[in-house]
Amino acid sequence: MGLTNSLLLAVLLINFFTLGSARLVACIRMVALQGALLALLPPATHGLSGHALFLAAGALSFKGIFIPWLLLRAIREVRIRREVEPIIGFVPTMILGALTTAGAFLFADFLPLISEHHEGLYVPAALATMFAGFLLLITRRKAITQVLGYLMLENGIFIIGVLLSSALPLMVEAGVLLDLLVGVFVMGIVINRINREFSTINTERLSALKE
Amino acid sequence: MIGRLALSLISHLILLLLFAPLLQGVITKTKSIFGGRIGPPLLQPYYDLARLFRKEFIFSRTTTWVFLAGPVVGLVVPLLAALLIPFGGLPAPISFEGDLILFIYLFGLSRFFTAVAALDTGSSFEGMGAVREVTFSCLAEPTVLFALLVLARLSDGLSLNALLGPHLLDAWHSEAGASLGLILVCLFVVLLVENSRIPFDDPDTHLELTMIHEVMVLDHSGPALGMILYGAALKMMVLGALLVRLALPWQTGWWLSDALLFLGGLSGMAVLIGVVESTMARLLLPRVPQVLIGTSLLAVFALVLVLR
Amino acid sequence: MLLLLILFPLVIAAISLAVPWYQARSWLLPAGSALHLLLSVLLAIGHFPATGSWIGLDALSRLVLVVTSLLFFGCALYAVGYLDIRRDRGNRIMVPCLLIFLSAMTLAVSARHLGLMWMAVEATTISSAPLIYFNCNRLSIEATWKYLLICSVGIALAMLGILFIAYAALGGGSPVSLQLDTLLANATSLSRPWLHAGFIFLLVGFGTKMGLAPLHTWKPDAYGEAPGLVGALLAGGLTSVAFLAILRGVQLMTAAGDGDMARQVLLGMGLFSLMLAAIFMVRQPDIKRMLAYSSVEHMGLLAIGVGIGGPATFGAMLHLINNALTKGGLFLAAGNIQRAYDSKCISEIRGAIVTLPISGTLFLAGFLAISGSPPFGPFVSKFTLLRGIFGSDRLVVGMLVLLCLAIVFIGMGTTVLAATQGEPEQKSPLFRDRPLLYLSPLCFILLVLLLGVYIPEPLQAALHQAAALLEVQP
Amino acid sequence: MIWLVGGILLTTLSGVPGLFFQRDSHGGERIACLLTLTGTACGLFAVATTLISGKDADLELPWAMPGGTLALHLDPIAATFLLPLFLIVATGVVYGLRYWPQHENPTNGRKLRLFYGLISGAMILLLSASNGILFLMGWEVMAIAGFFLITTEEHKEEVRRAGYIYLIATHAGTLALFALFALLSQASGALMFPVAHTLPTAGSTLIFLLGLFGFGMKAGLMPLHIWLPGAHAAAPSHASALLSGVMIKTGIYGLVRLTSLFAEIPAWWGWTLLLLGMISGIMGVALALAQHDIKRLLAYHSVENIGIIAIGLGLALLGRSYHLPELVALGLAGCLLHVINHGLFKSLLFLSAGSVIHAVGSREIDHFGGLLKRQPWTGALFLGGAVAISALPPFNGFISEWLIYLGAFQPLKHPASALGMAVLAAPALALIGGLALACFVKVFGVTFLGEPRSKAAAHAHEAPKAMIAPMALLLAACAWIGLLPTTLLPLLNGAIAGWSGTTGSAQLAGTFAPLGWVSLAGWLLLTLLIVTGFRLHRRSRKVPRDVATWGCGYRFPTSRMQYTASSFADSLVRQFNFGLWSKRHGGKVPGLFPPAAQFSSHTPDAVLDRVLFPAFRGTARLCRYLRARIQNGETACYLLYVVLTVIALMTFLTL
Repeated sequence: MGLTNSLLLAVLLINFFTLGSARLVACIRMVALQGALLALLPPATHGLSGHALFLAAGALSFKGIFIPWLLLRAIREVRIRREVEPIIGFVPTMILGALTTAGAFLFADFLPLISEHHEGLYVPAALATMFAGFLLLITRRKAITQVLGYLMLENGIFIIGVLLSSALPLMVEAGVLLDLLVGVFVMGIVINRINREFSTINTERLSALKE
Repeated sequence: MIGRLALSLISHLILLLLFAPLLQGVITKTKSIFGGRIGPPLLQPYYDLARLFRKEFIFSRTTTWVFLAGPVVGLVVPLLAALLIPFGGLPAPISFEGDLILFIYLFGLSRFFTAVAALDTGSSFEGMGAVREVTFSCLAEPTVLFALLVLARLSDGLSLNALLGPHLLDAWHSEAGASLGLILVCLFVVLLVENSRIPFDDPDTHLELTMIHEVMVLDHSGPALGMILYGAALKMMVLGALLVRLALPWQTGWWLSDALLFLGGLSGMAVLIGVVESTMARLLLPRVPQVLIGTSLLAVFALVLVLR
Repeated sequence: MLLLLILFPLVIAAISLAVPWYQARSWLLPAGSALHLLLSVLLAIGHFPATGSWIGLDALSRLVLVVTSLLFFGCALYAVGYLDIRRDRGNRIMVPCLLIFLSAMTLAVSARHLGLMWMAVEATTISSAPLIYFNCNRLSIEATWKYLLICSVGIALAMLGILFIAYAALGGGSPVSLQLDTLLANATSLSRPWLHAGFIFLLVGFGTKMGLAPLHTWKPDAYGEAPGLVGALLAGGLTSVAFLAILRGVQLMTAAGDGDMARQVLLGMGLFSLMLAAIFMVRQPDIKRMLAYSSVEHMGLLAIGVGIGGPATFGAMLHLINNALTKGGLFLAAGNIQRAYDSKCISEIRGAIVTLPISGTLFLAGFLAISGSPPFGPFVSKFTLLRGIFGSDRLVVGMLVLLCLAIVFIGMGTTVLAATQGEPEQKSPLFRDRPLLYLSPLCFILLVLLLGVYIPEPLQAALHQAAALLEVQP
Repeated sequence: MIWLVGGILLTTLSGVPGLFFQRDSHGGERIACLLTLTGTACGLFAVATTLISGKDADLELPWAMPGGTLALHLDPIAATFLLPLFLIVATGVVYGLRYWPQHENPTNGRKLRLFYGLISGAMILLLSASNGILFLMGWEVMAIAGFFLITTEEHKEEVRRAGYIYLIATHAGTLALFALFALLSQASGALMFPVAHTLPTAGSTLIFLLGLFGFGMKAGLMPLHIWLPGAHAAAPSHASALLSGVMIKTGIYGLVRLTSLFAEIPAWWGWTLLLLGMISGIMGVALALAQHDIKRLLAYHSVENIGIIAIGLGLALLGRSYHLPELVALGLAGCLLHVINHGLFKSLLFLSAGSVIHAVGSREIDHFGGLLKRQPWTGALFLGGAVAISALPPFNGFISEWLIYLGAFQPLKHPASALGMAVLAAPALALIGGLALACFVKVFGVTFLGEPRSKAAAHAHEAPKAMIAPMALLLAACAWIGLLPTTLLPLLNGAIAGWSGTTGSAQLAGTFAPLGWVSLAGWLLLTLLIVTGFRLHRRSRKVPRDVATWGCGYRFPTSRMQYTASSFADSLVRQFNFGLWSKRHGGKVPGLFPPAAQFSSHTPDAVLDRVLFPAFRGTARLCRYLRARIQNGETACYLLYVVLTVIALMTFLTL
């Protein structure tokens, strides 16, 4: 139990680092790190079974390596500016992050874990990570930061998935499919940025369609 | 039954047809006396009518058959209306529940055709007269209805015979007397309006711009004009009958005495009109609607008194 | 058999990639979807057994399957004509994507397993993204981006909801399975807090896909920028599929004895959708965005119908069919109008009835139909819905719904009448009605008209069965 | 009943064959005319046999529709509305053959006929339906067909606007009816109309208010009349006749039918209708007086007459609340008879106005003038209609108003109750009558009399016989009811018996409503008029009409010096300015040697232009503001909504 909880605490800390970071590359690395840490979670929870190891490997390769690599490549190739452009400042974002984390802990009391998982920080950590992901989605302007937020949201869901990984083998792997979507996003941006037709248009904003 | 009906019909018509023009004479005479003149003889209206009926027609080339419909309706309507209203103590020959509405709407019909006939000439002056006529009458109409409601409240039927029955004498002495007094005043005002008398209209004026009724018939001539004048006289007598019966609700039961009382009352009314015409000035035209609305309010007050 | 229904569109999609002729590739669409329609009707009337633990059909899914298939067939026919005049864009992406989309929708409808259903819904998102991006311009990429991002967030939340439901089973000590029948059978023993939270996330997740306010925000952009036939498929087909997914949650909650809570939440969201749609329809200058908000409105009505329960559920089921078909007709007609004027804004569109006698008339008729005017089908379903609302003594809800419907009518009427009536400014339109492009909307509107005066007994029975599924108490 | 179904089908589909004919061929219109005539004849036959048999006729067929059956029911109440419908539809369709011929209107002729048939059939259907869904279907098909009739000439901006307002108003009304029937079906347990006089009063408040709104909107009760003036003015004249003569009466039918279902009537229902009726009547006619567009003017008169009808219905309702059978009988008979009468004379007026418009090419009264010489038949028929609508004897309008007057006098017999206030209906009616008279003097005088006011009017031609004959038929019907009202007694008595229920019904033939006497007075009046008129005519026949009108000393009068519609109405309109807010332009004559001056007045609709439009504009602005804020294009913001939804729902869950 000690290992899982310290892992989850680390995940929570990374949330704050990501929320507070002003550099895009740092953000991506943080999220990659979070994914890598989460890859440790299945073995930590269920012991070193083959299934857990497979899940860990999948998470590590997708969350920890492949998608961050795609994102970094996108930044490089499309020459996206390296700064995070916040809609609201970093400090307020972090305060909001703290508040939502507190809210996650409060709400987690309403969702009782079974005795097997008792005393784990699974639910609050999952909710807090999700909310942190949402905060990234909501408070950052660039499409690429929104992808990061989405990744973080997924990391939160993954934590819950880990709880069920032994009971529902197929389901959690399916969750990893979500990552595929992210790949599609990134590719979409990359392909279109490369397309000359769009070279003059600010796809970082994407807010022309409105009432 | 039939005989009595016929008798009543004939006596009504005789009284009406013979006596109506005389009222005009009485009014003119009263006014002359007030003006310090001898004035035309009492029977002058008859002479006028006789002369007009002998004259020939002149028609404007603008006019159509509608132009002649005015005089026709103007004459027929008072004739028919007279059959619905009791002449003093003499009950109306035709009487049924709700005939009072017919009575009012018959005059509406005559107003419609008089106004339309005036418009038929295409003259702006006659158009002006038509406007004033319909405007003032339509403002006077609610007053009549309020008065009739008061009368209907006091009686137990909805025919003019029942409304103007012998119970009026008791009503004058009861609490409702005040209401009756009020509606008497109101109806007198309506009578003046409907018959185009001072202070609402001046039948003897010579300036077309200030006329109402007279200007509408400017283009009529000969027998048509005669019919109009005769119709106007009949109308005054018929409306006057309502007023006289209300003011003098006595009834002897004898034909002759009732008829004399009625004629006396009518003459008195004519004198009163003459007095009013001699002592009052014409109202400004924009003031007329205000006076009429005021009269309606008086009538409402009377109604509230009896409904209480 | 059902598996075949899901797989063969994929096969045809593969074939279409291999076929070298443009027209032949286009015609693969109606051919495939006709077969699909035939098979799904046969399945729906019980010609083939279609039950199983992973995929199977019940009364609800039969209904949605046939409607979706029918709508797809119409759109496929339209697509042939459409792709013919859009040779500049090619059909190498459109055709296979449409077929994959069809397959994914079929899977989502027929899945008896929440996880499988979730995957299928996600597959619809991915396969429809290129369809929205069909026009390849600045606005369409933005619309696609928003569609993908918001729907993905939603789908992630739905995933969380499903996980919660699974955990509810774990917490309740029952066998952990996401198989619907098992869940329903053990519903009473599920752990309540997890179940409730799971339902909420499921609702928000699939609600995003369905377009309940305030989760609808991608709709106007996506519907507005996508070709008319894609809009028709999204508004009529995909929303119904997502609604079915939500209904699975409602079924579960009802079976667990917490149906009232689920219904309250649905009612609240439905009312909110209706009100928001009303606000957005007033003086809406863009005919396609207007249709998108109309879709939000009708999703709200569906949610309200299920939220009220009883006879209103029946009304909602009927409305699902009517809405799908009418929306299909409206979007296709709107697509034609947009083509003729090269604009979808009423500042440019005038006298569509004169320019496009058939499409313009269909657009007007579709407007009358969708706003609930007899003798069109939505009248019957809306009226049944309202009877349900008033029958359950919720006068305030009923009056609110009526008020919103009135505002929606005013707003929509302003736009539609401005577009269809009057004299067109340009004498020679860019585009004239052609049979392939008006046949499908015409058939949709006629079908809706038929449903307004005659609802066959088997259909009524099916609707009653579907509504009854939602009322199964513990 | 099979005849009625046949009639409905034939009428409804009458315009369909025309769709397959060439744009300029006569075939379509002739077939449509024939089908409609056959259809109405079938319907008339069905109604007549039902009335003669004295028993209500029923038809019930199964229908695959949730809660619906194809249930038709014919009783005297429905018959009262159906009979004028058949006549007006039939006359209108014949009139339309020459008024709106296909070859002159290739673009919209077919559309007009299609929807003319559709609206007629739908109205027959709804008047005979006894199932909620069937009624609503008929209702809405009628409403929408009405919309397409109004927008026949949709290339005109003004027409589109009128149609738009109509469509919105009617749909708002229909939505209220949705709720109404939903509530009714809940109260009675099924969508069939419940048996008359069985519904309890409990919980009926909302039902009545919804009915008042929904049906009142269609009927055009002030202040719900907003759609009416524009719509009637915009439609082709025979369509206007149908809309004004029949369609708005379906609103009254709805109210009559609705109130017949309840066992007891709360007194405030009657008071409400009475009050609304008085407002509609007085304001309607005052607004009419202020209009100078002949069809708009006639449309406002519809508001006025609906007011009169509502007064009658209000009195009848009061009679039921206070258990006064005479009041019920007089009020309802007046109401229903006025429904018939208004249908007849208003159609007549619209048709004759149509032939004037057809001849002159304008709707402005001030462009007409002197038409009686050029259109003697049209003019005479219009005059008949004008006399009838002004409720003057011996035409039919007088009879129905007379019944309502008698009803208004009834409360006087019951001193103790609060009912006394109801007598105010009588002076209100008198005022309405006076104003209507003034208005029709204006219309008839300015249109048909005097000298032509425009070149077009000077060269106007008489309408063809196919247009005159339908009008003559309508006038004959007006005169028939005016002179022989007793022939309608069985119909009215049947309707009263069917409506009044537990109050106990009084039959009209009684001493309190001696229609025979009125009839006699009418004949007497007619005879006297004819005799006098004939004598005068004989004496004046030879006189040449060769002098100019007396110009009061002015030497060169021109036709422009005639009284115009604006100046005619001015003195009366000024009295009602508190409610009309007329806009007056010019009219001031400055200085000793004044320059050219002119006067005109223009009266916008008090409710629509002064209240609703500003309110709508404000709402629209608010909506647009909210819209721009909510849907602001920022994906981040949209995702915020998702989070907020999750948080809100979770909060709901934990609370």
